[in-house]
Parts: sequence; structure tokens; C-alpha cells
Amino acid sequence: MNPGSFSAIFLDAFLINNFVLALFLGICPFLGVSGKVKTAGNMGMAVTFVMLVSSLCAFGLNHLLVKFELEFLRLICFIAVIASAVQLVEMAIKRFSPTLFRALGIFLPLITTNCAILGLALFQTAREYSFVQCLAFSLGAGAGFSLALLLMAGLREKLELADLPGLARGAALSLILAGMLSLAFMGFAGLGG
Amino acid sequence: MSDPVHLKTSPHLRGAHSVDKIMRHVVYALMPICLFSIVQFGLSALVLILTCTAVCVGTEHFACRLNGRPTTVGDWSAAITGVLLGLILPPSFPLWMAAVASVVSIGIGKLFFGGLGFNVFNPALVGRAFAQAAFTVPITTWTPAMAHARFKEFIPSTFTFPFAAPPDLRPWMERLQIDGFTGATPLALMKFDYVDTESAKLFVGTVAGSAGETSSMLILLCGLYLAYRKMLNWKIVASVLASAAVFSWIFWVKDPSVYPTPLFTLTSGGLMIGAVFMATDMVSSPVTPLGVVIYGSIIGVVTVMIRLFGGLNEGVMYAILLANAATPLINNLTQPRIYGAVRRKKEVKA
Amino acid sequence: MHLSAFNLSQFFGGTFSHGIHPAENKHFTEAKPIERLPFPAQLVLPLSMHAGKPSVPLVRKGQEVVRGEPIARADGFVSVPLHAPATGVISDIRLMPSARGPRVMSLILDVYPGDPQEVLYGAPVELDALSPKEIVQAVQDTGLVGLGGAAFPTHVKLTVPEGCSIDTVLINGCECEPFLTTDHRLMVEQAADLVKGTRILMRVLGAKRAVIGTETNKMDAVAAIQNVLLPNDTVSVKAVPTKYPQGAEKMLAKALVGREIPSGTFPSAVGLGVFNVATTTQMGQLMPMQRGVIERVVTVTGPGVKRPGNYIVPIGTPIRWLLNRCGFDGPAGHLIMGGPMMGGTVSSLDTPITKGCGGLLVLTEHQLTSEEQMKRYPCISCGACVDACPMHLNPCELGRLAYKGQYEPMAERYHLNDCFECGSCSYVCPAAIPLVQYFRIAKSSNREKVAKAS
Amino acid sequence: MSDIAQDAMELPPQPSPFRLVGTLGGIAVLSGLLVVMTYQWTKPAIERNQREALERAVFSVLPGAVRSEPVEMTGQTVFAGFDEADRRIGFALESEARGYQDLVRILYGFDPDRQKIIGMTVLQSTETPGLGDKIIRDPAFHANFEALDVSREVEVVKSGAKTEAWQIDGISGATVSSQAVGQAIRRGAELRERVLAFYRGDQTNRTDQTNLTERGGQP
Amino acid sequence: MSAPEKMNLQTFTQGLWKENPVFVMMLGLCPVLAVTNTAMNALAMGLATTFVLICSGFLVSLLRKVIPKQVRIASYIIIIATFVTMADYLIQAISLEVYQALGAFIQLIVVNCIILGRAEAYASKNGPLKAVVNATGMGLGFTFALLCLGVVREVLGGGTLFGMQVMPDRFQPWSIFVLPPGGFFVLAFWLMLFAAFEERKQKKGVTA
Repeated sequence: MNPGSFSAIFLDAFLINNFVLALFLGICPFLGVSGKVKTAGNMGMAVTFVMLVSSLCAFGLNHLLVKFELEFLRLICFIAVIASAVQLVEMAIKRFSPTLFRALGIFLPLITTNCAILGLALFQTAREYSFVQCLAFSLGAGAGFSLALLLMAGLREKLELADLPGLARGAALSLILAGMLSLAFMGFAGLGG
Repeated sequence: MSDPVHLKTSPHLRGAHSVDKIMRHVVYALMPICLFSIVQFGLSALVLILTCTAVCVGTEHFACRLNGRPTTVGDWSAAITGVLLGLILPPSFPLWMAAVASVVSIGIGKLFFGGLGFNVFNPALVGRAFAQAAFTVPITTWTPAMAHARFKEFIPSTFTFPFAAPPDLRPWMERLQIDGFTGATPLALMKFDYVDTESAKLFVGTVAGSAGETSSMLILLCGLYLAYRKMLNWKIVASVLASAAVFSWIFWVKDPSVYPTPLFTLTSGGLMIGAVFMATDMVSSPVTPLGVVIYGSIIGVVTVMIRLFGGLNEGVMYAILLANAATPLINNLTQPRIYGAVRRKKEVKA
Repeated sequence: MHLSAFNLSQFFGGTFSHGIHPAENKHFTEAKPIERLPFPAQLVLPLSMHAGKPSVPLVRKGQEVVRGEPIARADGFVSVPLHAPATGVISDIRLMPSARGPRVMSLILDVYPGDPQEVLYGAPVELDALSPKEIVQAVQDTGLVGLGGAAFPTHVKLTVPEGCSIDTVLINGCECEPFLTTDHRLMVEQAADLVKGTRILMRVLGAKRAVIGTETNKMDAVAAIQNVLLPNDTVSVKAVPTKYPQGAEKMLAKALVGREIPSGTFPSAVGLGVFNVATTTQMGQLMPMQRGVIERVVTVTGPGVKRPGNYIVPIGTPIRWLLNRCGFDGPAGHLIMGGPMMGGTVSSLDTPITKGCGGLLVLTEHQLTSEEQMKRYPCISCGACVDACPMHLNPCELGRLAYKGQYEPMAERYHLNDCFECGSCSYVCPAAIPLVQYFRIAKSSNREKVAKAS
Repeated sequence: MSDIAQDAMELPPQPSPFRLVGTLGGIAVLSGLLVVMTYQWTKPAIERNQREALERAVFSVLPGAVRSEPVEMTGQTVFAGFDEADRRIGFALESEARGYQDLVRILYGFDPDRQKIIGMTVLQSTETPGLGDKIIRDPAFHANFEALDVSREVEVVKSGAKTEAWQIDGISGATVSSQAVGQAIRRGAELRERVLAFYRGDQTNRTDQTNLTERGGQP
Repeated sequence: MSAPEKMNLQTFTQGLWKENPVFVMMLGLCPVLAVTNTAMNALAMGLATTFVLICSGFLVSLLRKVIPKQVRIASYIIIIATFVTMADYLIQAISLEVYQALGAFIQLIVVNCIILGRAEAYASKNGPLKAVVNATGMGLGFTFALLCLGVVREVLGGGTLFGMQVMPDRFQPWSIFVLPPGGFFVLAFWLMLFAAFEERKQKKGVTA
């Protein structure tokens, strides 16, 4: 598969270099919002959506910055764009789908400081992706984040009914689980190569 | 005549199986495979299996003691983990690494989550995946089957000093007059050199590979015994094998010169032992009737996907671990439709 | 997603899906004809041996009663009267231990020794002349309740709820519980009464046909019933493959006529009326004479008794007396009232045989469950319970939730309230988890919470 | 509803919108100033670092080179390397392919006279430590690239099976990573063609070359 | 931690141990896991974060009376982003190798919750000197945590420390520790160790 193709970039961000499990981006929400499958699903949706929007915004913005030779302002601008994108998304959802807003609402402000979103924008710029490639990248990253979050939430929900030893409470348990998921995802290495 | 002493609630009868009986029979079913692997790989395989079993059982025992709980060795599950782990490591694997893998299997893979019944991943595979990531070279070093001196001497890497790197096996293999053997499991040959291995050989198992994964025929027979005793969910095995066969058949039909036949897919590598003994681990597999089929299909498809398109030539381990991770979700999504469930459609009509 | 849309189970095996096959153990008594025992010296008659309101005594302490005479009246609609099972004198009215534990108000009847014990009460009645409503009243007057174990007043079941109409009557002769053979013997020996009772039921409910359902291990019963059926009869008999819990009405409905009773409703919702063989037989015997229930057939069985058999005993016979007659003199074993799957242990040997008691099972100590089998393990998610549950619930998940005391999600997400405690899951569980007990606790806890909230 | 209530509670000490915008603007100006200052201040050092890193890489794939200069091919920059006598040794070309984990980016030295590759270095890879990362520094593997014939399609063979000049001895156990390097070199064929074309044109037109040398003196 | 408190040793040590941003507060885990495969990277990352913490803490504290409440978060983010960009250029100027090893994670310091958290919870309520001292403590605590991971991962995963061979020649490196799963496992291990340590201390405190 051509490394620049839509499917290759999607697969890469989705499974091979999963944002959470291989690149450690978005660990905080990953550990924080993975207690229940339902909330995890909503969070995954919210992140994917914001990723898509902010990735495309960042793509356009980067073009402008390059055009005016203002690359040194990139970081500040990206942050601003993501924050306003989240705000816009929040407002739009609130306006058009109150049910969706109730499901996603509380996560949206959290997403602003989610490094997966900024990381996505920074990576796509560093790799000089085209518009279509950005699309694939953000969709793949969002799907990968959601998958990891859902798997994690399922496992944690199941382990809630377990007799965990004292050591395995709280964050340590989540981290070990994440480590195992990360081990399992190593199997996808080189997929499509 | 005195009054009854037992005040119990129903039911007062119990079925014939118990957890330790099931586990014990799984160990029995693994014995022929162990024997065959010793016949095939000699003394090194023997000590490898023994080490893994002993360390697994020992870890479980001492961890329970440390926590001040009665030992849970009696349920035989630690023994299964140990034997299985021994069978899925390469025969030349240094013993100290096998011991590390065993401790990880039981320690992180099982006891950390609260012991038997709560381990979300198959413990033996956790140990192996850890070893695969930690000791990449030794775990992909293969030695030939039926080497002529296998009952007289150990493979030089077996008794590597703890924490030291194993010695290069090439001089030893040259002495045995086997050349260029490293990496030449049937799967590697297929993937990188498009060399097919005779199906008969694969079926009987006289090829290189992990200690106990080579003979698909024997594994299948042992699995049949367990399925006959109702100690193994045959639906999982069937769906793993069927999905792997169908998925690889699609590609084989497309281009037989590059992709292996479905039969090769089924009989090569660890698919058979994975499907029969690993995927069917009760604790980490779904319980719902539809769930087990989905679970099995995930394993089959992901295995073939990794084998054909991934960087690795074998993907059973990762496929099963991933399916384990998905098990709670599968269980959630495939709750059986209960008897007399009130369907929404009906309500609408009424 | 699910295959039940076209009901595969109807093609293969012709019965409900899932369920278990415990050892039947019917050989102790299945060939033994029903035998009448002499009267014990004293009978204990709890005023609430049926589901519903306890009956109200019509007699005083020291009053003489004649066999068959009503001695307590029904208190309201969901209640039944009680008839004297023997001629004698009411020696006391006091609290007595019941099989389940709590003490209940009971009439103590001292039987006159040497009395001929003839039933003088009741007069023949032309049933065809009565309207269904009158028959329902007549049924209540007999004191008939579900003799299969539930002891639910039969006349209440005969009152079809508004909006439902019943087209088929099912007679439950499965007797899927191991050891018990009461219904089996009744079908073999009193097939005529059974069919008579069935026709009465059909008439009351306005049903067009009736199916007597039994299992393939009771083919002699099928033959006996077929003997008394007319050619092209609206009553038919059908044997389905032996499986537990075939005798649960929901399973039976599925097995016999392929209908599924929706969750939370009664068989009447799908046009069915389900009645037990013993109840129907008694109906066939009592109704034409307008008599009351005074005795019943009880299977006394198990490796712990020397003379197992099917015995007719008066209601109120103390268990101790009955067991003595059957040759149980060993150490206190494991005594179960009813079948081994759903019956309960007995708190005291002084408790009596009630209307709902169809069997007494005595298991010896080692027969129970050996030490090795009793060892508890954590749930290993083997899924055996999921494959066994006839209601297609997920006992595995329910058990895990119950273990952690999360009772509410059990009912909300995993249909706890559809469990009818057949015990199949506990039976198959290799980890010996007392699933049914868990579920009972969970249900009662949930009930309490609901009660508190309202 | 509750939103309104919340807003109302936060409202009381409302500063004028001008002050809000003013503060933000002020901070933005301050930040812009700081960033620009740092950018200007660090620029020379960064450029020097980058040049040095690049030269190190170029020199490592063109043995004997002491000076390099960029040559613009259509769409891609290659680097010509010169020895002490200022003779051109060859060109350093970049290529990439999918490896085991992520992209493997390599830089290799190409000698157009002999149509051979004379050196290779891995610019970026995240191959498995201990196995795939042997492509970075395994001497036996790197020996493949001392004189690799690229006049025909390059082939990666099993470890120790190299018999022809256009074959690469793979690393045992790291077949995918070795294949990735081979793939990257095969991918470079088209670029090499262009370099060759440029080089031939160059041979016939000496002046152009001197021109280019002068231009590339100090980028 | 309320405003009128006097500056003391605790202002500094707070972040080192009792409120260690990683082990106790579980903040900023992305870099903790992502760039600790070698001790060098861990150190560089820690120092860069400390730099941003100190500078932004100082500036926020200076401007704390100027910035209106409504726009404070936006202002803080701009300030932090400024210093992150500066750190980015500085590292590039100092060592390209370190810069390439850390990759985008330097820029991702912007979204590290520690920094915004400190700015909001401490610097905006305290004087510049106190803010700087506290930020230094926090930064060093963060660096300490990063080093804890980095050292273990590099020594076990590669047999080296800061690039120097520390294990015997024949030592078999456990490459899992430099791979992503190793990061999770080592952090979990440190957390468990930390929790066990705290528990023992508490027990002692109770008995004493």
C-alpha cells in the first residue's frame, strides 16, 4: 500500500500507531472517562468529531501561516483554533441536537486541553499532509481513540465486579490494562506494508 | 430420628462438572501435545515445559501465601497456564526468560486482576506477548524439528545465564549440519519467500515452530476429547477455524501464487493450538451464544489479516488478546433475547 | 439476529430450547401403584396452605368434625375454603411451624381411631347445567389449588382477564423434577378422571381444544390417556422429549403449542390456560360430587427411605408420621419437600403435608453432593448457565452483579424478574455458585426497595 | 435555564469589553514580541545545527566527501558531495518506505558513474529495538551498501544468501525492516534516473557545473 | 495554599513530593509516557516543562491584577503557548538530536494540565517570587518523575544510562521497556510503589 494513500494513513492512525496506545496522546481522558462503556462511546464520538473539525481548520490555518511566513505563531494559532472550534461545535450541537448535547456536553470543554487534538494538528503539519490525507488522519485517529477507549471501558466495567487486590486499584489498574492493550495492538505493526 | 440438620434452598442437585475437574482434564488433554513436542524437540522442550509449569504454579502459590490467603493452586488453572506457555515458546527459548514470562503470566496476567475468574486476558498469552516484546530475538529464533542429537544434548541457548543474552545458535546448527535455519518456520517461509510446506507435514507437525504448536492433528484430537467431555466450547474453535479459512480462501482465490491455501492457514503456526486451547479459555471469552461466534470470527479474521498483510508472520497471539479485550463489549452487545421478551414491534401493532 | 424468529427448536427435538438433563431417578417409585395409607392419629391443618389470604376457621376448639366437612371458609376471592380430611375433633387452634419456617395459625385435628372415615358431604351435580360463573364458584368451594406446588387457587386461574380469550387448555403432566412420580402414576391410574377434569376446564374457559403434555419417559401414561380419549377428540395427549424444566408453564407453552408467553404476563395473554395433572384429576373427581380437597397423592422417595412409593394421604399428615411409615429411621438426612430442583428443605419434621406438596425426598448425606463438588470457585465465565437457562437469561452476568451486591442493574438490564428459580443454572455451575439463592436475595432486596420508595 | 442563572451569578463585576479585548490584545502583542525575539535570536544556531546534521548525514553516505551542496531536482532536493580535490563523489538521495512500525526514511549515496550505491544511513525509523533497528547500525547489513548495483532492480534476499551485486543480505529475524530499506531504494529509481539525466547533461556542459558549484558555496 | 500564606520551604517542596504532579496528581501523563524511553529525553523534557512552568508562572503572577477574570484562561493559554514556542526554538538551537527525539511533544507542553493548573491555582493568587519558587518545585517534581521512568526504562530496555553502558556486556536488554507497553507498565509499577509507600507511612503515623 502506498504510505501516502488514504487507507494507509487511516490504518496507521487507527491501529498501528494508535494515538493512545502507541503515541500516548490523550491519556488523561483515556484514563478519566473510561469507567463506563456508554460515556466512553459518547466521549469517543465527541473527540472524533472535534478532531475532524479542528484538523481541517488547522490545515487551512497552516496554509495561511505559511503563505504569510508566520510559522513561528503556529502553536499559538492552533491552540486558538482548537479552542474556538470546540466552542463552535458545542454551540452548534446545543442548538441543533439537545439530546446529543446532553450526551457530549460535559466532555467538550475537556477536549480543549486534550493533547490528542493538538497532537493531531501538529503531526499533520510536520508530515505535510494534504487535505485528503488530513481527513484520513483525523478520522483514523478519532476511530483509534474511540476503539481504545471503548475496549478500555469494557474491561474496566467488567473488572468492577472483580475481587481486585489492594495494589490494583485506581490508576495502576487502568495503566496495566492500557499496557496490555498496547501489547495487543503491537500485533498490527506493519499492517498494509 | 432427629430433625434434619441441613437447611438449604433449592436446587439440591449438582451437575457432574466442577472447576478443578474441568481444569484437570485440560491438563490431561495437553499431555499428548507435550509428549509430542518432547519427541520432536528433545530435552530442551522438556525442561522448558517443566520450568514454565513449575514457575507458574510456584508464583501462584507464593503470591497467595504473601496475601495471607489459602493457596489456589488446587484449581489447576495455574498449571494449565504454565503448560500452555511452555508449549507456545520456541524450544530454544532460554529458561530464565521462560521463567520471567511465567511470572508475568500469573502475576500481571492473572493475580493482578484478582485471580481465577477475573483475568480479562488469557494469562499464558500475556506472558508470551510480554516475552515477545521484551526478548524479540530469542523468541523468534527457531530450531529444526527432529534434530538427531535432541535427546543427548540441550540446545545451547536453553541454559543461558540469567539476565544474559543467549548465545548465537548458528555454530551449533552448523555443527548439526543444518544451514540457514533461523526464521524458517513454515509461516516465515510462506510470508517472505513464498515457499509452501507440504500440508501432510504440517498436519503431523514435523516442522519448526513453537514447542507445542506444530502438530495440528494432535491438537485437534485433544480438542475433540475436551469437546466430547463438554469441557470446551466447540463453537469458539469452529468459528475461529471457519472464519480464518474463509477469509484466507478469499485471498487465495484472488492470487494463489502469493497467498497461502486455506488449509495451510489452518494447519500452520499457532492457529490450531490458539483456537483449541487459548481462544477457548473460559474466563476471557464471551458467554453469550452469539458472542462466542463473533469472538471466534474476530480471532480468525485478525489472525489472517496480520499474517497476510502485517509485519509479523504470525498473529494468533495478538488476535486472541484483542478478542479478549473486546470480550466485555461483545458480551454487552449480544445479550441473549430472553424468552418472552416483549418486542417493540408488537407494541406498535397493538 | 436471533433464530427464534422461526423457532428452530420446534424442528429439532420439538421442545423448548436450553434446559438441562439431570439424572431422573424415577426408578424408585415410577412403577409403584398409588397406595392408600391408614390415618395418622393427628392432623395439622395450616389455614394458609394456598397462595392468597388465609382461610377463616368455621370451627371452635373441641368441635367435632366429619370427614369432608368445610372447616374454614375462603376470605375473599383469592382464597379457598378448607375441608376436614378426617372425622375427629378439633383439639386446638394454634400457631404451628410450617415447612418454610415461620409459624402459621393451624387447626389441630385429632382423628377418631376406628372411625369408618366415609365422606358424607357433597351431592352429585349436573355440571352442564351450570354457567361458567357458577362453575368457578363451585371450584372455589372445593378448595382446589394448584397441586403441582404453587398452591395458587384454581378458580382464580379460571377467571379469564378482560380482553383475553382462551382457545387451548394445556394440562401439565411433565413432572420434570427428578425423583417425583405423583403425576405419572395419576395419569396411568386415573386417566379417566383426568380427562373428565380437562373437559370441565375447557368448558369453563371456553377453550376449543386441550393438550395433555407429558414427557417421553412416561409413555405408559400416554397410552393410558389415549385409551380413554374418543376418536377425533378435542383433547389430545402429546409426549415431548424429557428435559428439565419442561413443567414450567412457559416452557410447556413453547413445547406443546409453540407459543411464547410474553415477559410479565400470564399464559392467558397468548390464549392458554395451564393446569397441573393432579389438579385436573382432582377436579374430575371432586366437581361432579361437589366435594372438597381432603387428600392427595405424595411421592415419598429417595435413597434415604426403605419403602419408597406413591401414597394417598390426608391433607395435614405430619411428615414425621409419613416418613416413619415409609421406613426412614436413619440419621437426619436431607429432607426435601417437593422435587430436588425447586423444592425446599423442611425446618421441622412436625410440619404437615399440605395441598401443594407432591413429594418428599430423602437424600442420604453422601448422596447430597460430595465434598469436592461443593467446593466454591470464582465464576470462570464458562457459560454453562447461559446455555442452561430456559428463559435465555444471562445467569453468569447476574451472578457477578449479585456477588457485588448490585441488585438494581440485575433487574434493569438483565431481566432478573423473569427468572422463575428453576435452578438449572446452579445445577450446571462448575464453580458451585449458589446462583438461585443470589437471585432470590436480589429479588427480595429489590422488592423491599420498591416498597420503601412507594 | 440554569445557564442563565449561572451567567447572572458570574456577571456582577463586569469590566468593559474594551478592557477585555485590550488585555487580550496586549498579551498577544507581548507574546508575539517574545516569540519573534526568540525566533530571531535562535535562528542562526538552529540553521547551523540543521546544516551540520545534514552534512553529517550526507558525508556518511558519500565516503570521502568534505563538502556538499544542494541540487534542485524537480520537486526534490538532492545533495552533491565533493572530496578534498573538489571532485564530485556522488549524490545523496533521500527515500522512504513503510517499515515494521512506521515509515523508514533513509539517505543513500549514489555514484552515477558506476551506477552504484556507496553508502546508506537511516534518517528516521521506529523499528523494534534489538531486531528491526539493526538496519541503523548493523555493520554486516551496512556492508551491503558499500557497492550496491542499482543498474537493475535491487532485491533483498535471506541473510547470507547474497550472491549478486544487486542483492541485499537481509537481517535474520528482521525481514520486514530489511525489506523496507530495499523497497526505499527501489522507490528511488525514478529519482536516480533524473539524477543520471542531470549528470549526463552536466558532463556535456562543464560551465553549467562550475556555475552550480559557485552558487552552492554558501547557502 | 490560600493567598495570604507566607512563603516557606513548603512552597518549594510541595511539588516535589506531597503533591507530585505525576505520582500524586496524575497530571501531564502524555509526556511522562511518551518521551521517557531514555533518561536523556526525560531530563530534557522535564527541564523544558520546568522552564515553561517558571516563566509562565512568573508572568501570570505579574499580570494577575491586570487580567480580568473573564479572559484569564485565554490569556494564560496565550502566555503558556508563547513560552512553549520559545522553549521549542531554544531546544532546537541547543541540540537538534534532542529536538528530533522529543518531536511534537515539546509543543504539546501547551496542553499539559500541570502548567495551566499551576497558573490558575497558584500563580494567579500569589506574588511573583512565590509563584516562581512554587513552579520550580513543581517542575523539579515533574522532572524527577520523568527521570524515575526514564532511568528504569533506559537501563532495563537498553542497558544504558544517559547513553552510557551501565549493564554488563552480556546483559539481555528487555526491549519492551522502550516500547509503548513498557511505558504503561513502568508508570503503573511506580504508582503502586508510591501507593504502597504512602500506605506504610500512614500506618506508621497511626500507630505512633
